[in-house]
Amino acid sequence: MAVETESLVLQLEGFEGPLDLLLELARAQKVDLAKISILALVEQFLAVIEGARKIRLELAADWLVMAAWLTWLKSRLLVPALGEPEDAENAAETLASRLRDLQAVRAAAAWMGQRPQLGWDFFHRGTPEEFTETDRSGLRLELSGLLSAYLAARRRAGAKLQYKPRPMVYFSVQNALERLARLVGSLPDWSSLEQFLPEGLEDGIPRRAAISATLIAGLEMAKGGSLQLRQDQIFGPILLRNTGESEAVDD
Amino acid sequence: MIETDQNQALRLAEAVVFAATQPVTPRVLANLLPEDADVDAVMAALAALYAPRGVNLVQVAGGWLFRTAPDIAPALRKVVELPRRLPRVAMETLAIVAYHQPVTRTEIEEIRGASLSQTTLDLLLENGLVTPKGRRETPGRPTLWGTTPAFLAQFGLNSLRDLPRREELLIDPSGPSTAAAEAGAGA
Amino acid sequence: MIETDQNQALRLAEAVVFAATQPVTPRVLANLLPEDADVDAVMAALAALYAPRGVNLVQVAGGWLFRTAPDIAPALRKVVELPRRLPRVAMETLAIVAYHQPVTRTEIEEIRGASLSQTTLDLLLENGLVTPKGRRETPGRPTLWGTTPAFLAQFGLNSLRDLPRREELLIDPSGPSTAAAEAGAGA
Repeated sequence: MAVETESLVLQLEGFEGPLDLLLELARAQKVDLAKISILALVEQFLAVIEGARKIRLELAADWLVMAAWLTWLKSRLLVPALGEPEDAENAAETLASRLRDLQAVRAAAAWMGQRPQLGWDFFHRGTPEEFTETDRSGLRLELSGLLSAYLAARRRAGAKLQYKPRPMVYFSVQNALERLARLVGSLPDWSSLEQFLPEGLEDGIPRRAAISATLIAGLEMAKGGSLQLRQDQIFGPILLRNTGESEAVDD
Repeated sequence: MIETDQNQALRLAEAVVFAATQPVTPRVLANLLPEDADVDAVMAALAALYAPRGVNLVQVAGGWLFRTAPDIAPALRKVVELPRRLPRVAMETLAIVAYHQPVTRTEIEEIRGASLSQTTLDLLLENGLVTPKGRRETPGRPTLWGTTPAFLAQFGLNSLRDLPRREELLIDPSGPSTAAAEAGAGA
Repeated sequence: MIETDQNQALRLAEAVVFAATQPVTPRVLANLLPEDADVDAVMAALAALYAPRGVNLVQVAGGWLFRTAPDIAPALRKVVELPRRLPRVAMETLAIVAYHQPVTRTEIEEIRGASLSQTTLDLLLENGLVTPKGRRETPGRPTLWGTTPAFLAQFGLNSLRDLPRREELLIDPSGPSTAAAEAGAGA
């Protein structure tokens, strides 16, 4: 008996799960799974599990879950009055259906196993020839790509500008003061303000900035008394001269 | 003259199928052969020509392919490197995918009543026999699995319809012991 | 009977040469074929059998293999066009040339805020997308660059006026990109 249970345990390990064992037990009963006795099958399964548990307690959970469910099914099959009779019938049919599914899979696997197989019963050509050439000389360009590249370039350059502001290149009041002080002494008479502008000025903002800086510098020097300014008419040329020089001339 | 044209069509068809790594579809053949050629007739003639030879023309996975004649296999196995045969678990899993595709891993496990090991899945993927076929739009969005053209080529099937129907499989004229032996042969 | 043996030897040889991944050497053939078979004679007969066919048996690198008949090969040749994409740097440079032409290399570098490699310029020149458009009459007389008719064709444009205007692209009026655009426009 002990030897028999030992072999049962060994047998259990040879199965891929409770369903596998159930199918094997069912096959031992009948070829046609539709005609097997579910009750007999359940009793056989529970007997195997019981035998196995005597030897070893640590049975895998799925075996025990199946055993518990089959115990329930057995009780319903033996004493239908315990519950709705359909319950037991449905459960028995579910089990039979699952066994048929597994049986079909086994048969399909066996059918496939008997088919001539590639690499064993027949071989394909070992050295296929490749006649497809790849021409990578063309370009794939899209307008959207061109535009997004342009935006990316501008955005990157713009981001750099944020960190490195354009240097001030305008002629400052300080520059104008130095230049006026240096130049005004050499001019004998009233001279146009524009004559004191630095050379090579760009038109537009740089030139206008230089004019206003020179004017402010002139006003500052006039306030100090070293320079005189005059404008004969609105929007007319602004004239300036050295105070000391003119006094000397006037005197 | 007609004789020559027919022969040239045969030569073209034979060359393209010989060179190919994949089954050559009727569409590819129709593009290649002269416009007035009857593809089916050409291929039937070619198949007849090669039937007695050591290399045969067969229809597999929806196309035409040359392969060695089955009776020669034992001699070839001595000189050609052999792949490992699929173990029983892999064979059963493959059968479930073939019959129930698209199918989730959980469904495969339910049908077999046992969990699907990574080794088995890896083996089937490595051999290019199964492939993901999208996901099921249920909670968890599980991957769906299906078979590939390589699966058809492996077993010399022209399409999945060439698999025996489930009902045919369940009719088992032999005894249970024979059935068990057959299941074992697949291992 | 001799006829049958000879035919079976041909079938074996044909199958092994077909299935092999390398040219099949006389030694392998000698192992495979019946002991009394004359390998040279079998292969000569097989080569003669295949000579008029779309696939020929040829001797290469000390072994036998099947190869598509030379007159058929051109018919099987198929060219697949796989156009390249321009690298990002080249695309940006091209865009700047398109929008700022005629433009010097230094100006391109200023607008991109990065130096322009000769490789990039060569790539655009090789593909006929940009071309020199004279020189600027400033010290050093730098080359001016502009786009070509091929550039228009490549992007499906009728003329440069079909490009979206810069103001339409640079929509942020206060952002640094506009300042950069003005600086670029002044250059």
